[in-house]
Amino acid sequence: MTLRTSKQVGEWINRNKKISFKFEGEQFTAFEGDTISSALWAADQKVLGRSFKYHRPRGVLSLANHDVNVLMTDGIDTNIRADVVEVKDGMVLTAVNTTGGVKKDKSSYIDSISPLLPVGFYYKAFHTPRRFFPFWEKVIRNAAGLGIVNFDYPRILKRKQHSHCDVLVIGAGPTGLTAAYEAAQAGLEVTLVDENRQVGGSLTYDRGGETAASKQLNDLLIKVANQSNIKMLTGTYAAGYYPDHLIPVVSEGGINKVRAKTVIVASGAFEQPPVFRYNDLPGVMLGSAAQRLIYRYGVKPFNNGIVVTANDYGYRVALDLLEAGTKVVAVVDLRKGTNTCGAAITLAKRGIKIYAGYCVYEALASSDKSSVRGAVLCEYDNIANVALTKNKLTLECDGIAMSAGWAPAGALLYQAGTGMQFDNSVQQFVPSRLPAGIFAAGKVNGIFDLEQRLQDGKRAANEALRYLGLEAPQITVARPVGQPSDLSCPSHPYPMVPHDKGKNFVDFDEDIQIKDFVNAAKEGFDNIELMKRFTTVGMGPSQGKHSNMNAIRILARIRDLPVEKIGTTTSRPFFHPTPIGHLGGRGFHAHRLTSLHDWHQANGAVFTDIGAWKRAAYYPTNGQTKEQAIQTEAMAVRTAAGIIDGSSFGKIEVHGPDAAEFLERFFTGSYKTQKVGRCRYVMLLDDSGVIADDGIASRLADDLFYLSIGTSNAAAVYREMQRSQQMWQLDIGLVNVTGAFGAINIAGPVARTILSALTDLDLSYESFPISSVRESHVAGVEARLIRVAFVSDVGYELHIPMAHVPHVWNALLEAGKQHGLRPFGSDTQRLLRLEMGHPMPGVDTDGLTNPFEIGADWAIEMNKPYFIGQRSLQILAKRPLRKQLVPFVLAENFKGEMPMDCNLVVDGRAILGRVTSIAYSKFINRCIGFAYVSPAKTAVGSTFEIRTDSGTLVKATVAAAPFIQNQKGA
Amino acid sequence: MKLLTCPMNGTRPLSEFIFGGEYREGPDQNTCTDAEWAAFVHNRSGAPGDKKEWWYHSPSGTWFIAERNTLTDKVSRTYLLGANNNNSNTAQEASK
Amino acid sequence: MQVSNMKTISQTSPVAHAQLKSNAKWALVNGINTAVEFGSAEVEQARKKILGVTDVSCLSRYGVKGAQAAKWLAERQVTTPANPNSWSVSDQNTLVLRLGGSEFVLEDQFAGSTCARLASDTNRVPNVYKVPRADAAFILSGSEVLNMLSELCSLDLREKSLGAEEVIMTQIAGISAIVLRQDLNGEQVYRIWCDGTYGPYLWDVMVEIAVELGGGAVGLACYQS
Amino acid sequence: MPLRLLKFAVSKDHPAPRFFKSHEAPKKSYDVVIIGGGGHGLAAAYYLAKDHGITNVAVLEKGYIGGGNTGRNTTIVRSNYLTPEGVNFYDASVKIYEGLSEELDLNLFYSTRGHFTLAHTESAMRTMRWRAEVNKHVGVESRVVGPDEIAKACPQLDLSCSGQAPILGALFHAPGSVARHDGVAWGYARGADRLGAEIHQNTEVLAIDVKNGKVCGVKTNKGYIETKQVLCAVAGFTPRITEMVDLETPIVIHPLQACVTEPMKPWLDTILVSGSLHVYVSQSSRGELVMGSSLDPYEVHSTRSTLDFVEGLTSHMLDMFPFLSNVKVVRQWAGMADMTPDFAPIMGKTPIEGFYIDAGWGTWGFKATPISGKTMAQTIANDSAPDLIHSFRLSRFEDYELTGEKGAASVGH
Repeated sequence: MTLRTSKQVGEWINRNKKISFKFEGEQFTAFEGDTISSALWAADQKVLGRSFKYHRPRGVLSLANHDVNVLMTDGIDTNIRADVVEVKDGMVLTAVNTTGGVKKDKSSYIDSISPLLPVGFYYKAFHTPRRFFPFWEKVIRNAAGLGIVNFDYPRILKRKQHSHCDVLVIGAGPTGLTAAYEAAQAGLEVTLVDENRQVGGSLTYDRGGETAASKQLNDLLIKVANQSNIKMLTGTYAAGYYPDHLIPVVSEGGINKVRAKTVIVASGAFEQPPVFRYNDLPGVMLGSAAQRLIYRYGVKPFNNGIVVTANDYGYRVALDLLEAGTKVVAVVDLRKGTNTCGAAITLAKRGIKIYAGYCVYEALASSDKSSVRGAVLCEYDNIANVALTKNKLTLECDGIAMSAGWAPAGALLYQAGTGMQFDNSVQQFVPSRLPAGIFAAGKVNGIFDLEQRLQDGKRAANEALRYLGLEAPQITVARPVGQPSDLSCPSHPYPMVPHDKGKNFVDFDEDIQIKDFVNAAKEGFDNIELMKRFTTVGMGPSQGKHSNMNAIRILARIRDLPVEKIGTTTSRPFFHPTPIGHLGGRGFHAHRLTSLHDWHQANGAVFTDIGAWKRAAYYPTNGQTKEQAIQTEAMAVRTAAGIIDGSSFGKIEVHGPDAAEFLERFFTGSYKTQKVGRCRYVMLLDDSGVIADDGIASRLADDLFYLSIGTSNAAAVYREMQRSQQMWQLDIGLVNVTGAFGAINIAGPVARTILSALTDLDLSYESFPISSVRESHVAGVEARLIRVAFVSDVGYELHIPMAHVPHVWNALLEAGKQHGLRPFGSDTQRLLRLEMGHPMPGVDTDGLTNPFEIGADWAIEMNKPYFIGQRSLQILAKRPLRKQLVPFVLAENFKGEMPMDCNLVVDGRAILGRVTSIAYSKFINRCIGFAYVSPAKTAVGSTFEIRTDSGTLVKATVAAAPFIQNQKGA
Repeated sequence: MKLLTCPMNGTRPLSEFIFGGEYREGPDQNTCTDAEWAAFVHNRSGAPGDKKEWWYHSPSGTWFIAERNTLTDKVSRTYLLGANNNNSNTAQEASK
Repeated sequence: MQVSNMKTISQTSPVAHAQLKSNAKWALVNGINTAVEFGSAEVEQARKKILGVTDVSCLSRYGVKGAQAAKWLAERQVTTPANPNSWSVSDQNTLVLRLGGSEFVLEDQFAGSTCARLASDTNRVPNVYKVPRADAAFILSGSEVLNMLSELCSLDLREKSLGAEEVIMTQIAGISAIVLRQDLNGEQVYRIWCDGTYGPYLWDVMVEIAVELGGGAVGLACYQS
Repeated sequence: MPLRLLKFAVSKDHPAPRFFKSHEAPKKSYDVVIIGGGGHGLAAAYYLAKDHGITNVAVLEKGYIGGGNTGRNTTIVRSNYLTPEGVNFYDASVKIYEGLSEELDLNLFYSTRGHFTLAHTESAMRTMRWRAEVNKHVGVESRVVGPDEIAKACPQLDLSCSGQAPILGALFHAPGSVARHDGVAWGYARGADRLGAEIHQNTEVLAIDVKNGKVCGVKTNKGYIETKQVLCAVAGFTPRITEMVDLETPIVIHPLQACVTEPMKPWLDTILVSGSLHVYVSQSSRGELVMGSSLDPYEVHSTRSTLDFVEGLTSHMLDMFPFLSNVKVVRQWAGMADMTPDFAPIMGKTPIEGFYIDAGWGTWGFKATPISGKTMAQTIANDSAPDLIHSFRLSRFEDYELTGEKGAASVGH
C-alpha cells in the first residue's frame, strides 16, 4: 500500500525520477529527492529501526535528525541517518544494531526484561564475584554500540576551507532569510547556512492546510536571490561555535571554517515529544515530522490519526493532515478551554472532534508491537500533571502526531557563552545576555508568530549592522507576556503523563523513561549534570535535542523548583555528529628535504625523521642489514673517509659589535677571547640549569659568529636567541641561515687528501688546526670550512649555499673515489661520535640533566657576570650529584646478550642509572657506550652492572674517552 | 581558533603563534638567596588573572608581549617589548 | 635559455624533487635547472586559466636586514617600500619586499641584475646584514586560486582584504611563507615564497589541490615569453 | 541476569537508597575539611574514615561531585611510568583499582585491556625501553614489543600510519585499564558518606583562615567552618586555593581536551597511545571511541573547546585508522590540567601547618585516585607524608630535586 499523496506545492521529490533500493532484503521504490525514511514510510514500512537499549521497534519521530530512531548501514557506511539522508538508486540497506533484522529482532527480549534493568543498572551488578565480570562485560559491550564499523572503508579526503564574511546567518527559515536579506541590503557580505537541502525552514512544511506559506517563501526567496552578496549554503550545518566567531559549517563535501564579523543565530527550535506510555511506537511522531512528510516528500503520515497537542501548532498539523488525506480522528489538547485560533475554528467547522483538557494516556500497540492501533484518552490534570484515569476512552487510529512544545536550537548560542534565561511566558530558555557580535532571532529567541519572526530577523540584522558601525534603526520585537496556561503559549510547561507501567519515553536514543529520572533522583542524582551522567539522558548521538528540555522539566518537578533553578547541561560541539574524515581533512604533513634528497634516494638511503627533516640514516648495499651498513660506513670513516649530509643542522649568524657579548650571555662558555678563525663549543642551558642544546661557534670576524647546532632544536634555539635579544637589546643582528646553507662533513684519515684536491686553501694541520674555521672555495663554490673533531680527528664541515651542495657533494665523491670515500648517514654518525667520546644532548641527556652530570664542567665559564642558567648552576654546584655520565666498555670479546640503549644500571634493587648509548665498534672491536652511574664510582676501571632486556646482568667497566686514540690522518 | 594581534603583522589565528610563557622579571641573581632563585625558576603565579606573556609570531619571527586574562582568554593589548606605546593599536598602525 | 650543461656549477630548483615524477621538460634558467614545461602549451594555458602552479625559484634574489638596511639599499639606487610589510617595484622591475620594518627581499625579473649587483658588494656595514636566500618561490594563477588558498591559509586573501601593496608573512599548509598578490601581464596572480627545503612539500600539496580543481603544474616557460 | 537486579523487578519502589546524604549547611567545625569533591577528595574522605577512623570530615564541592577532571578524563588507568617513584605509586593505585568495584560495591567497569604506547621513531623506542626496564625492575608488567605483536592485538591499525609515521614498536603494558570515571567519584562518595563524612555540594570556599602559620578555618558561601586541617584537592583550581594561603607553587593550568564518537560495535580491544601523533584512544563499554590528545599549548583557566584540537586529533586518527572517515565525533570537551615542571604531582605537607596539598595532577589524576586518597588520608592522619609520596613533596623544587617523569609524558594519559 502506498501512502504517497498527490503532488504538493514545493515538494522536494522529483516524481519523474524513480529510484529502487533494498531495505532489509525487500525491494522498494522511491522518488529522487526522497530520504530513506520518507521512501520507506511512503511504502507503509514503519519499523525502520530498533532502539539502543530495549530494541523496541522505532519509526519516524522528528524526520529532522533530532533523534536517531532510524540508523542504517549500507555495508559500507554505518549509522546512516536515514531520516535526512537522500535515498540513492541501488542502495542496499539494513537497520543497525539488530539481531536478525529489524522486523524480528531477537534482542527485543530485552524489552520484556526491562524491569531488571533499572536506571544505572550496570553500576549495581556484574562486579561480584570479580571473576565473572569479564563475562558480563563482554555481554554488555556486545549489546552496546550501534553500527558495525567497516574496516575497508576508504580514507576520504574532505576539503577544509576557510572563509570570511561580515554576517553569518545560521538557519534559513523565514527569520534567517529575512535577516540575511536585510544585512545584504545594507551592502554586507552575508553567508547563510541551513542544514536542510532547501531553504525555507518552517515555511516548507508548517502550512496549516493552506498555501500562503509557500507563496510567502517564494517571495522571500526571490528577494534573497537578487542579492549577489548573499552566499547561500544549503545541506550545511553550523557544527559549533569557537572563539572569535569561528564557525565550522559542514556539508557533504567538506568543512568551511567561517570567520564571521557577526553571527545571527536563527536556528529555530526542536519540537519536543510529549511523554506518554508507548509514545515511541512507529506511527507516533512529532507534528512537524508529519508536516515534513506531507509537504517535502508527498507522504501521508498515516490514514487515521490523532493529534495530541498543547499549543496552536497541533491544530495546524491537523489541518495539514486533512490536506494530505489523513482522517483526523481527534485532536487531543492537554489544555482546558476552547481554543479560538484560526486553525481550531476551521477544524471545528470541519467537524473534527476536539478533546480539550485531555491527554493520550497511552498509545495502543498492534499485536506485533510494531504499529499503533489506537490510543487511550483520559482527562488531564494540568496542575498535578497526571492523567485522571477514571474515565478512559479508547479511539482507534494508526498514527498519532504530537505537538506540545519546543526547545530552542541554542547549541551555538550556549557555546558562544550566551546567558540563557527561562522565560515563563513562552516556557522556553531564551537569550538574556548575548556575547559581542552575536545575535539571536526567531524561535530560538522565543519568537514564534510568523510575522513577528520576520520582524525579529530584521531586528537582528539591524543590530548586526550597528555592531559593525553602520546605521540602522532600532526595532523592538517583544515576546508575548502571559501565563504558561495561556493558550498562546507555544510550549506546555509539563507535557508528561505518568503511567504505572512506564515505557513513557523521554530520551529515545537511550530508552529513558520518566521513572528513570525519579529513581535517579531518589539515589541522590538530583542535580541536572549528575542526572545526565547517571541516566545518560542527552548523551546519545542526538545529544538531547529531543530530550534535554523534558529532562529539565521532570527534574524541576521532582525537586519542586522552578525550571530556571535547574539550569541546563553544558552545550559542547558538535551540533550534529561530524565525520572524522571531515574534521581530519587532507591532513598536511609538512617536511623538509635537503638539496641532496634525490641523491640519497637514488643511493638507497634509509631515511629517518628528525623534526620536520628527512635525513639519510644509512645506505645499505647488497642486502646489508642496518647494523652491517652502519659498520661498513663507520669503517670507511676510520680507515679512509666518509661524507655525510649535514644540511639539516641549525645554522645561525650573529653579527654586530656585541656578538661576543651576546654569546657569552646566551651560552655557558667564553667567547670574547675567541680569536677570529677559531671555533668554540657552545652549550645552552635553561634557567634551571638543564642542558637544552649544544653546538659550535665559529668566529668569522670580530663582529661575526657562525653557529652550527643540532637539527632537532635549531628552530627553538634561534627563537630563544631572538627573545634574549629583545630583552638585552645588544648591538647585534641575528640571521637564521638554516635553510639557506647546506653542510657536508667529510671525515676520516684521508679526508684532507680528498679535500685538498678541490680547494686552494692550505689544509695543513698547522695552518688549519682542529677547532678553526676558514672561508674559501671548494670545487669552485664559496664555502665556510670548519675543522671539527666530532666524528673523527680529521674532519671538515663545509657550509655552502644549499643549491650548491649537490655540486660539492658530487665533486667530493669523485675526488674521493680512489681513496675509498663513501657516504654515511646519521645513524652511523651516532656510532662515530660515540667512538670519539662525545655525548649528545637529547640522547645522553634528558629533560633534567645538568652539565655537571655529564662532566661538562670544562664548558662552563662560571666567572662571567651572567649567562642563562648560571645562578642555578651555582646552587647545583653545592649539591651532591645524583648520577654521572661515564664512558664504558664491555668485556673484550663480549658475546652475551647485548645491552641496549636505556637498559638500567642496577645495584641489587637500586637503580643507579641507565645506558644512554651503546654500540659495537668494529674499529676497536669492543662494545662501548655511555651510561649514568653512581657518582661514587666513576673512576676509570670502576665496574658496574647493566641489566639487559631479558634480565641478565652484564658487567661494564668505566673507560676513558675518546675510545679511539688520536688519528692523525694523511 | 582564537585570533591574536601581532604588533608587527596584525591579527592572525593562534596557530601562527607560539606561547612563550609569562613575562617575568627575575630577582637580582647576584644578591638573591638560593631559595629566592629556586622559587623564581620553578614557581609561577598560576592563579587566573591578567598576565603579561611572551608570544612569538612564527612566520615573521616576532616576539611580543600580550596582556591576556587567563580566565577569560581575552587579550587586552599586545606590543613589542620595550616599545613605549600605551595601546596595542599604535603598533598595529605602524605596521600598516 | 640554454640547455643543461655540466661545465657550470649545477644548481637545481629546490622544488625539483617533487617535479621529477612528472614528465617535465627541464632547462637552465639563471643557471638553475628548472622545470619549464609540464605539458603542451594548450594544456598549460588551460591550467593557468583555472589554477596554475609555477615554480619560479630560479629567479635571482637578494636579502638584507638591519636598522641601516633601507638606507644601504637607497644608497644603491634601490627604492624600498615606505611601509612595513609591503612591496614595491624598483628599477628593472625588481620586486622589493619589505618584511616587517627592517628586512628586505629583492627578486629580479628574468633579465634583471639588481640582485647580482648588490651581492657583489661584500663590504660589511654596521647594522646591515645580508640574509642569504634559498627560497622556493611560486606563482599561482587562475580563477580558482582563492579556492585553493582558502584550503591552505586561514587568512582572507581576497582582493578586498589583501591590499595591493601588502606583503604578509603567514602560514601556508602549515609552514611559514610570504604571500602577496600581483598584477602580472594584466593577470591577477598570487606569489608565494617559503624556505626552499619545504619547497617540494608545498609543491606537492598545491599541485594536488590544483589538479582536483581542474588546474595543475604550469612550467616557467609560460611566464617567459 | 545477576540476582541483585531482581529486587528492582519485583519491587514497586526503586529499592535503592541515596548514594550520599544531602545536608542543609555545613556544621560549625570539622576535624578535617577537604576542598574538592572530585575523585581525590572523596577518596581521601573515604580512607580517612576507613583507615584512620576520622569521620568528622566535610568535603566541600563548589559544583557537583565528580564534575571536574574526574568526569572529564578519558578513564585510562595504568602504571607504566618512567621513574621508580612514579611506577611504584601508580602501581599501588592499579592494585586498589582492581578490587575497588567489590570494595565499594559499585560496578566501576574496571576493564583491563592492555595498553600500547606506540613508537614511531628510534628516540621514542629508546624511551619505551627505558620505561619498560624501570617498570620491570619495580615489578610492573611492561615490555617493548614489535609491530607484529601490535598487529595481533589491533589488526585494524595501519602500522605505517598512512606512510606518515611507520610504527617501529611499542611499550606494552598489560595492566592498562579503563574504568567508569563517574562511578569512581560516586562510589567513594557513597563509601565516605556511609562511614560518616559529609559531602556538601554547591559549597564554595572563599577564603582560608591562617593564623601564625596554622590553618584555623575556612570561609565558604555557606558560612565559616572551623578546622585545623584542610586538604586542597581541586586539580585545575589549585592556584586559586593556594593563593588564599599565599602558597607559591609551580602549578600552571592548561586545558586538556578530549572527544568521543558515536557508539559502534566493539572492535578496538586495547588502549592505544601514540606520542608522535598526539593521540590516545580506547573504546568505551558503550561502544564510543574515547579520544584525547596532548595539552593545549598555553595557559587558560577554562574548559572551552577548540577546533584545532579536534582537527589535529582526527587527522592523526585517520593516519592510524583510515577506515574511520565516516565515523562521527559526537562531542568534544575539556578539563583544566594542573601542570608541574617535572610532570609529577605535588603531594603532602606544606609550609602552612594543617594545609595539605594534593595537586599537580596534570593529565594523570584519574589513575591516581585511590592511592592519592589513601596516602593523603595517611598524611593528614599522621601529619606526616608516607614514603610512597616523598618524591612528590612540594619542597623538591626548592631543593632542585625534581622527579624526572617528564620523559614519559609527551602524550599518554
